[in-house]
Amino acid sequence: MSEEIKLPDPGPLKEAILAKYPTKVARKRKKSMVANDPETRPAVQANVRTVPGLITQRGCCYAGCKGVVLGPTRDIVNITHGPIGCGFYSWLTRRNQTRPETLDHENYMPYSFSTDMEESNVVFGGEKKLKQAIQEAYDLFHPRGIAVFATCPVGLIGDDIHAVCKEMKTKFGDCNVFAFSCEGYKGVSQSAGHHIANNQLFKHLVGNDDSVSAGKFRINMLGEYNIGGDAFVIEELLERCGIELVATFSGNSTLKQFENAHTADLNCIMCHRSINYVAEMMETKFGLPWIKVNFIGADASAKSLRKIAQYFDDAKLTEQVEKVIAEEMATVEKAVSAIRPTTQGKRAMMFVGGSRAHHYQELFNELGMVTVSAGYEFGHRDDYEGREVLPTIKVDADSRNIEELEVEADPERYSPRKSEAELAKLAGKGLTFRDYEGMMPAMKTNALVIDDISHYEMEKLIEFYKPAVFCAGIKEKYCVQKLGVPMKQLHSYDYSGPYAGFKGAVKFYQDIQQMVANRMWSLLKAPWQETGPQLDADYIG
Amino acid sequence: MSEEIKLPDPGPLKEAILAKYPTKVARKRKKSMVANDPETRPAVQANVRTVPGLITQRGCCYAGCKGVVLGPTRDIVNITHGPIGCGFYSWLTRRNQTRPETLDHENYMPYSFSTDMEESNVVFGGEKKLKQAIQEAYDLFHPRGIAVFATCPVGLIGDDIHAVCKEMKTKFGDCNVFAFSCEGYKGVSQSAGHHIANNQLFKHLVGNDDSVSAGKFRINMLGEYNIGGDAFVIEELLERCGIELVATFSGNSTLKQFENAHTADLNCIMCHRSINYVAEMMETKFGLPWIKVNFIGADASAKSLRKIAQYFDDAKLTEQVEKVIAEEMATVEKAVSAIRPTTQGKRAMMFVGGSRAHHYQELFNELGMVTVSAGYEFGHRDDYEGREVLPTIKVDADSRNIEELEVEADPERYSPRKSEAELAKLAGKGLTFRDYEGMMPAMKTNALVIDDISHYEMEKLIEFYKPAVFCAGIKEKYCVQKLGVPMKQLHSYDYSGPYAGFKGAVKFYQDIQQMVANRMWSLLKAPWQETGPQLDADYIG
Amino acid sequence: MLLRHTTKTVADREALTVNPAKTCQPIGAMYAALGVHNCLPHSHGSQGCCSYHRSTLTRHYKEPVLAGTSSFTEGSSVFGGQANLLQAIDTMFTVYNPDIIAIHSTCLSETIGDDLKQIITKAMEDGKIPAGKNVAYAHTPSYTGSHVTGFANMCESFVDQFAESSGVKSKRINLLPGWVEPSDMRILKRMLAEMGLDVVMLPDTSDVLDAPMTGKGGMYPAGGTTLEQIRSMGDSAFTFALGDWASTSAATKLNAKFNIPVEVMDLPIGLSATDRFLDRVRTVTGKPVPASLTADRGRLLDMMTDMYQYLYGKTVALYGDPDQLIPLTEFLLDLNMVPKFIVSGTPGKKFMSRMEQLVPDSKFKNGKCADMFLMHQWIKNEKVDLLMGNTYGKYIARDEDIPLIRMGFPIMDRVGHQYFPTLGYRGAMHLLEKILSALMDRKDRDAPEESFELVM
Amino acid sequence: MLLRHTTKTVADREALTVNPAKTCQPIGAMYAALGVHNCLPHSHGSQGCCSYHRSTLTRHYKEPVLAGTSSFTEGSSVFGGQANLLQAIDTMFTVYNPDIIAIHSTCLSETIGDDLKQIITKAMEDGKIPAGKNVAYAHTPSYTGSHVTGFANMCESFVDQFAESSGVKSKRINLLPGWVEPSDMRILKRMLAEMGLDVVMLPDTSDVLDAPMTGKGGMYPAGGTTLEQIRSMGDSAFTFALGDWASTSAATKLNAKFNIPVEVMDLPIGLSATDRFLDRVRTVTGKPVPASLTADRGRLLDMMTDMYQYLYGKTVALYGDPDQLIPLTEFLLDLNMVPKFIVSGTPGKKFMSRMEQLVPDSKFKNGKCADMFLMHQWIKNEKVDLLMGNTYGKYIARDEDIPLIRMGFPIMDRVGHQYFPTLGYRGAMHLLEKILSALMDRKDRDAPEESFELVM
Repeated sequence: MSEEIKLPDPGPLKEAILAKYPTKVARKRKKSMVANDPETRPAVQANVRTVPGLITQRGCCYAGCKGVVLGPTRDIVNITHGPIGCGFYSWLTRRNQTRPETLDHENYMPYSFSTDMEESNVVFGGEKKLKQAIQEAYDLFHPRGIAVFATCPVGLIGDDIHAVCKEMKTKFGDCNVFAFSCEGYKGVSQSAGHHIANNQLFKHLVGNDDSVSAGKFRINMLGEYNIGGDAFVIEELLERCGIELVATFSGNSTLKQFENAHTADLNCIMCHRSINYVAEMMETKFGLPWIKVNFIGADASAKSLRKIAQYFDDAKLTEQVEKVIAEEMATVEKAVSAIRPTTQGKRAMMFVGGSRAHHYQELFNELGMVTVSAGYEFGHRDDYEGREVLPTIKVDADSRNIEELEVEADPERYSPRKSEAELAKLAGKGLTFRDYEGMMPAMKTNALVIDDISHYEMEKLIEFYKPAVFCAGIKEKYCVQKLGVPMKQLHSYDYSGPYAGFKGAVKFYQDIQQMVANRMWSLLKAPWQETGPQLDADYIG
Repeated sequence: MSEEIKLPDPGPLKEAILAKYPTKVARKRKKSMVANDPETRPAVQANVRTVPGLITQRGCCYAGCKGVVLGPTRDIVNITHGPIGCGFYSWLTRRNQTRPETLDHENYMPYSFSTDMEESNVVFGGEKKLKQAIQEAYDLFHPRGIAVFATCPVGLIGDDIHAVCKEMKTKFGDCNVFAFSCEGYKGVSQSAGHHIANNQLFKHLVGNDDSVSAGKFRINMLGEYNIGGDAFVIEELLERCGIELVATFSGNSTLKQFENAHTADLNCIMCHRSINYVAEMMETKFGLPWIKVNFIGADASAKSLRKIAQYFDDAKLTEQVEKVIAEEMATVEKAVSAIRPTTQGKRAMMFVGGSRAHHYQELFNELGMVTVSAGYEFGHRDDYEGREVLPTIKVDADSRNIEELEVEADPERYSPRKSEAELAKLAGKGLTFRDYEGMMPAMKTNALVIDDISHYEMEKLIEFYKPAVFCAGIKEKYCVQKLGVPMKQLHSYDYSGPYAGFKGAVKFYQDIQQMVANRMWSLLKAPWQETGPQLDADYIG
Repeated sequence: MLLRHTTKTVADREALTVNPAKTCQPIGAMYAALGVHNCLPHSHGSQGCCSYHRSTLTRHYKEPVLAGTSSFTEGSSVFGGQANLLQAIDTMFTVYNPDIIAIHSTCLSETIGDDLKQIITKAMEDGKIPAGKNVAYAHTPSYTGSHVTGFANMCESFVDQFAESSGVKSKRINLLPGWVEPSDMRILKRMLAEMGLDVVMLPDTSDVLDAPMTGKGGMYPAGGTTLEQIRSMGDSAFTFALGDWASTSAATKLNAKFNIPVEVMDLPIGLSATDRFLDRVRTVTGKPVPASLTADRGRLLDMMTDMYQYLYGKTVALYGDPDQLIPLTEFLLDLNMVPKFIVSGTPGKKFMSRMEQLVPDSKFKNGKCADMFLMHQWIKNEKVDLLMGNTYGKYIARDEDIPLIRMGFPIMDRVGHQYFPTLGYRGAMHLLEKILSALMDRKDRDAPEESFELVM
Repeated sequence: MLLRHTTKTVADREALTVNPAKTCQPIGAMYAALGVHNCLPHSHGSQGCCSYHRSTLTRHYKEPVLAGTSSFTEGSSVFGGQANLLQAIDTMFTVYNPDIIAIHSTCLSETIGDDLKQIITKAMEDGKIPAGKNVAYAHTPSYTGSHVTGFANMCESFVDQFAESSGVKSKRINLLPGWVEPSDMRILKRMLAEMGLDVVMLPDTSDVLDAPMTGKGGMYPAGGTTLEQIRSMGDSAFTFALGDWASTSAATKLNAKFNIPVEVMDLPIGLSATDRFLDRVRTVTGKPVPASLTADRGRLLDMMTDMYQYLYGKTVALYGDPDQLIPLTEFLLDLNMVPKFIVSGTPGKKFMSRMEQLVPDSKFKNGKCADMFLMHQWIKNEKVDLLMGNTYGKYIARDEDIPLIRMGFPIMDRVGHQYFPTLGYRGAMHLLEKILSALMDRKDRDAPEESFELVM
C-alpha cells in the first residue's frame, strides 16, 4: 500500500536536532536516530540509559513489572512495598480489562495495596511492616496469591522480601506468596521490569498445575494485556476457530492460568519485548515452541490465525480459520473502503512501547496512511532489527544486573511438541519459530527510526513532518495537541478500543477517521488572527 | 395551645399601610383588613375587585377552572382555546399528582393542548380551528372526554364553544365533549372559575352513571386536589377505616368518578371555597348531604374521620376509625414532641387560596406556633366569617355574571340519605351539615385578617410581625425570602408534601423544623457588615 | 411512561398544538421591562396573565418578579380598560414609586382595541404621572408571534419612546443583547469592557434577576438599564443587535429615528458565533480583541479538542427559541455533534433557511404545531443521545432515557442559569462542561463493569 | 460489584493501606514548580517517579506537563546521583532553556542521601548553570507526609532560595494559595485585585495548566510567578498562607527570614471560610471589601436559601487533603448537610482536632491507613447521599449507587476543575450547583412517575 509515496531524507532533520544538544548527548543520541533501510536494517542503539534531563517517555522497572505484566491478573493481591506513590500511580491506570467468571469470583484489580512505607521503615527496615501487611491482606481477603513488589528504597535498605514471602507462604499453606525485586532504578526502562516479572512468574507459578484440559488445539497468548478489551476480541476469535486458549500472559488472566500454561502446545507471542523470556524458558523446560503473532491489523490478524492453523496442521482447523477470516474480512473491507478516502496518503508517527510502534503501522497501512517515523520507548535492538541481531547485542551493566534464570529441561515433564523434523518442515512452509523480524523491514526507506525519543526531538519531528496523527502516550498527548496535531494514545487507546482482531481494526479505523475529520482543528485561529490588523472601522475608527 | 400569647393591636399597622394609599384605594382596602375577634367575627370585605396596580396574588377565572378544578383529572383531554400562553402556563404547574390504574391507562396530565389562536382566528373567529383541534385530539388519542376552556378573547369574538363541543360529541359518539366559558376576565379571581367548573361538571358528568359499587360507607371527597399526594394519604386512611371513596373532586380522579359521584351517601368538603357549589347541587338533585371536613392537621384529620363515622353511625366503623386514629396519633405525638421545642411560640403568617390559609393554622397550632395574620387570595366572606353570613352577602356585578344553575330534585333518582329527623339527631350530637365556620373563630383576638393582600401590605406586615415563617404562593416566595424570612409555599408545598392526614402532618412538622433550624438565615450579614468600619490594620493601614 | 400517549406515527396537525415550544408575547415584554432600572412592568389585561407571567419568571429565576395588572373584569372587557389602567398608574406610582411603568397589552386588551398611547396621554393630563416619572408601553398581542416577539416589542418601545438625539454623536455602542440570562448580560458587558468600549446595553437584567440575598429586600434591585442610558442611545455611533427575533425591531427603530448603523448578529453562543461577534465589534470599532478574550477562546478550544471523542457524532434534539437554536446548532456542529431534531414554536421564515443551510440532513420545524410533541415523535422514531431545552424536556428525557441539558426558558427545576452564562467563550465552556458531564455520566452508567473507565 | 472484596466489617489495620487517600511528596513539588514562570521541574530519582507524576498531572489537567528526571540506574543508586544530576542540569539548560530548574528529591535519592545543595553548587562551579539562570531544590522524601508535604516543601524552597530583602518594605501582600487549581489561583487573584491590593502569589498555575489551545505549542506557557516576583516577596508587608498543610512552612520561612507577619488561614472554600479570609484581608490591609464581592456573597447565599430543601440533612462522605476537607466540611455544615465520613491519607494532628470541633458526631480519620477502603467500609455500614473526592471515588459511587462530586486530586475522568473554581463565593456557587445537580438528578431519577416534579 501507498507504495508511490517516497519519504524525504531525514538526515538534515537529524543534524538540526543534534546540533542543539551538548556534545556528549549528541554523540549518544545520534546512534538512536536512524534513517530506515528495510533491507540492510542499520543498527539502532536501544535499551541504553536515557540521558538525564532530556525528558523521556520512559518509566521504571517497577512500572514494567507490577504495572505491565502483573497488573492484569485479577486474583492476586499485589502489594507494593514502598512509600505510597508507586502503589497509587499504578492503581487502575493501565486499562487492563478483566472479566471474572462470576460475580463472586475474585477481582483485586480495582484495589491498590501498599505498605505505605514511612521514614521509620526506611531507617529501621520494612520487613516487619511488610509481613504485617501480608498478614492483614490474607486475613481480609484470603486470596489464592499475594505478590510483593519492591520499590526503590527496598533494595537499598536491604529488606529481604523473598524471605518474608516464603515465610508467609509457609505460614498460610493455602496462599502462594512471592515477590519481585523490581526496584525502579533497575535497568534503563520498564523493560527490566518485564524480565523480572517473567522470571518470577516462571519460578513461582508456571508448572504448578499439570492438569490438561480436553481441547485439541491448545495455545497460550503471551504479551497481550487486554488494554481496552483486546484480549476479549482475541479470545472470541480463537474460540470461533476452535482453538483453546490455556493461558494469556497476562490480559484477563488468573493465577491458575499461569500455573497450567506449560501444558499448552504452542506459545503465541504478541508483545515480543515484554514476554519473550517466559516463552523461551517454557520451551526449554517443557518443550512447547513459540511463534510471533500479531492481532493488531486485520491482515496481521488473519496471518496470525493462519500461522496457528499451520502449526497444528489440521484440515478442519484450517478450514474453520479460513471461514472465520472470510467472515470478518467482509466487514473490515467495507469499513476500509468507506474510511480510506479520508485517510489515504496522510502521515502517521508513533513512538510507544516495545511492540505497538511496530504493530500499529499495520492499521495505518490499511488506512493508506504512511508511517514517516517511529520508535520504541523501551524496545531492544532486536525489536527494531529482528532477532538475528541478538548475538551481536553487547550486554551492558544495566542489563547484566537483571537476573537470567538458568533453565533446563524438566526431567519428567519436558515433551517437545514437534520433532525437529516437523519444525523444519513447518519452517520450510514459512512458519518460523522463535523469530521476530522487528519493525524495520516493514517500514519505508528513509522513515526515521528513533529509540527513546526525547521531548525536544518530538517537537522537531512534528515541525518537520506535520503528521496527520501522532501516536505516543499520555505524557505526550497534550504536548502534541498543543502543536495543533491530533494525538492518539497507543498505551491507553485514549480510553477507546478494543483495537485487536478484525473488530478492533474497524474500531481503530473509525477512531482515526474521527481524528482526521474533526473540524475543531480547523478552528485554531480566531478571525482576527487570520486577517491581521486591517480594520474596516467604518463607523467609529 | 399557646393560649398565653396575646397579639398586639394591629390598628396602627393598618393605619400606616392605608396612609400610603390613594384615598379611594385606602377606603376600599380598609374594609378588607380586620382585627380578628373570634366571637363577633367582624365583616371582612372579600370577593371584590382587586385595585388595579396594587400587585395582587390573584389569578384569573381560567386558572380557577382549568388550572384548579379540571387540572387534576387524568383521562380528559383538556384543550385550551386561545393564544398559546394560557395553555402553556397551566401545563403541569400545580403538582396535582395522579396514579393511573395501570401503565396502560390514560393520563393526559403531562400534556398541554391548545388551539394556539393566531391573529386570523381572532379576526375571523376561532370556531373552525377549535373544531379541527378537537378532531385532531380525537384522532390522536381517542379519549373518553375532551374539555374545552375559553380564554379571554374567545368570549369577546363570540366563538360558540358549547355548540362546537356538542357537535363534535354527537359526531364522535364515544367521547364526551364539553366546554367551559371561563374567560380570564370573569369574576374577580380564580373563584369564578371554580364556580364555572362546578357547573359544567354537574351539567355534563355528574349523574351519567348510576351503577352502585358494593361498599357500605360510600363517600365523595370534594375540594381535594392531590397536591403533592395529599389525596393518596386520604385515600389510604379511608381505606384502612373501611370507608369507600366513590369520587374525589378532583385529585387523582377520572371522568368516570364524576359520573358516578351522585351514588355516594355523603359529600365531604375539604376546600369549601372551590367546590361547595357542586355539593349543594348534588344534594338538591340527588339527596346526599355534605359536611365540611379538613384533613390538614392531625387533630383535624381525626376530627374529620370521626365526623364521617358519626354520620354513618355504625359501631364497627367507629371502632375501626378510632383504631386507625390511635395508631396514627402515636407517631404524630412523637414527632410533635421532638420538634415542638424548636417551633414553640414562633410566629406564622399565611395568605393563600380559599381554604388553606385556614387549614394550615391547624398544623402550626400543633407545632405551638401562632398565626399572627392570615387571609385568603380568593375567599368569600363565608370563608372568613362562616356560612351564616351567606344571606347578608351582597351579590355584586362580577358575581352576578357567573351562572347559578337552577337545580331541582331528580324525579327518579332523588333519594335523601338521611331523613330530616336523622339529620336533626346528628346535628344534636354536633354533626353539622351544610356548614362551614370560616377561619376567624379559630384565630386569636387581634390577629390581622386581610383579604387579597397586596405586595405592599405584605412587606409592611413582615416588617411589623417579623414572622418565623411566612406562607403564600410562588409569586411571594422570593419577595419574602429576600427580606430574610423563610417562606413556605402553600399552593405547591415547595415541591414537598404530602401534608394531609397524619403522615402529612408529620411531614409538615419536619419541613417547618428545617426552615426554622436552617442555619443559612444566620449568615445574612458578612463579617464586615457586622462589625462596621473599624479596622485593625496593624500591618499596613 | 409519563407521556404514554405519544406515538411513533407522526400525523399532520393543523390546529392542535401539543406541548408547545413557545409561550405568549406579554411575558417577554415583562422580562424586558425588568431589565430597566427602577421599572415596574404592568400587564394590561386580566389578572391571570400577570399572575402566570410573574409565576413563570419567578420559577425560572427564583427571584422576586413584581408587576402590576389592570385586573380586567367583565365590565372592563365590555367598556374598555381605560379606567382600570388609569387607576393602576396612579396606584403604582403612589404605592410603589417606580421611575418607569412599562405597560404591555394582552390578547384581551388587544382584542377590545384599547389604545395605550391615548390612555397614557389621558393619565398625564389627569396628573396621574408624577413629575420626572415615565410610562412606556408596548402592544404585545398574545395571538401573534411568541414570547420572543413580546420581548422585541417592549425593547423597541423603550428606544422609540425614550431614546433621544442631543445633536452630538457619541462614540458609544448600543448593545441589544436579546433575550438572554442575567449571567449572559453580565458576560456581554464584560467582554465589551475588556475591549475598552463604551456600551449601553438594553435591557440589562443582571443585578436584577440574580440579585444577592441581603435580608433587606426592596422593590427595585440595583441593576437595569437606566432611563438616562436609554435616552443616550439616540446619540450612539453603532448598534449591535443580538438575535434576529429579539433585537431587530429595536435596532431598526434606532436606525430609522437616529440614523444609527446597525448590525444584527447571532447570539454569541459557541465558538464560531462568538468569533463573528467579537470580530465584527473589532472591525466596527477599531478596537483590537484583547489577549484575555483570545486566551478564553483558546481555553474553550482546548477543552473541545481534549474531549472531542465524547462528542463526535453524538445526536441531539433541541427545542426553544430561534435566536438560541441557530447559534447553538452551529456550536454543536463545531463540536462534531449532530443536531438532529430541532423545533421552535416561534414563527419566522429565517429559521428554516438558516437551518437548511446549517443542517440540511436534519429534521427541523418552527411556527405552527412545531411543538415538543412532534419532536418527541421524531425521537420515538430515532433515538438521540442528548436533549437540550427547557425544563419541560424532562418528561421526554425520563421516558426515553436521554440526558437533558437545561437551556432556554423556562428552567424551573434547576439553578445555575442565572449565574453561569452560556454566551461568549466562557459561556461556551460552561455549556460544554454540561454536555460532557451528561454524556460521560451516561457512559459511566452504561459501561459494563469490565470497561468502567478510571481515566477519560 | 467492582470493589467486591470490601466488607462491612471493619478490621484494624496497621500496615496495609488499601486504596490510598494520598500520594507521595514529589508530585506536589512538581505541581508547585509548574506554578513558577519558565520553570522546569526536575525529579531526582528513577525515571518512573517522573513518568508517574507527569502522567498523573497530565491526566488531571489534560495539559502538557514537562519535567526532567535524573534517570537513576542501579549504578547511581550505589554511587550517588551527582553525575546524573549534573548532566541533567546541563542538558536541560542547553536543550530546554528554562529560567529556573526546580529540583525535588525522591525516596531513592533521599535514601541514598544525595545532598542537592552540594550538587547544585558543584554544577555552578562546573559552569553548568548559565548566567541569569537559577536552580531551586527541595527535599521531598516520599516516605514522609504526602503529596501535600511535597508541595509545601517546594514552596518553602522557592521563598527560602529566592526571596530577598531590598531593605525597603513594600505594601505588597504575599499570598500563598496552597494546593489549589489554576481556576482557584485565578479567582484568588481576582478577589484581591477587586480589593485593590498589590499581591504576589506563589505558586500560580493559572495560564500554565489551563493554557489556551493555539496550535503553536511551546515549552513554557504564559503564566507562573516570575522570579522577580518571588524575589520581591522578602519586602512584602504581610503573608497570607492558605491551607495549613500546604502553606505554613513557606510562610514561616518568610517570617523567619524577613520578619513578615503571617496569617495562616483555611482555604476560602464555602461561605464562612471566604468570609473569614476576606474579612482578615480587610482588617490587615485597611481596604474595604468591595461591593462586588459582597454581592457575590449575597448571590451565593441566595442560591443556598433558594435551594436549602434539597440539601438539608443530606449525608456526605468525603476524602482528600486536609486543607480542602476542613473548609469543605464547614461549607457542608453551612448548607445544613451532614459530613458523615471523612478520610485523608495526609497525616497531621490538626486534622483530628479541627474535625472534632466541626463534626463531633461524624467518623473521620487521617494519616496511617486512613484510606478509601476504610471510608467505603463505613459507607457499607451506613449509606450516604453523596460522595465528594477525586476520581477514584467512582468505583464506590457505582457499587453503592451514590452520586459523586469530583473534587480534589486527581480528577482524571472529567474536565472543568481547571476552568471553574471552587474557591471564593463564585467557586462556592459552582460547587453548590454541582451538589444540587447531583442530588436533584438523583431525586428525579428515583421519583415514582406520580411525583416526578416539573418545578423544583
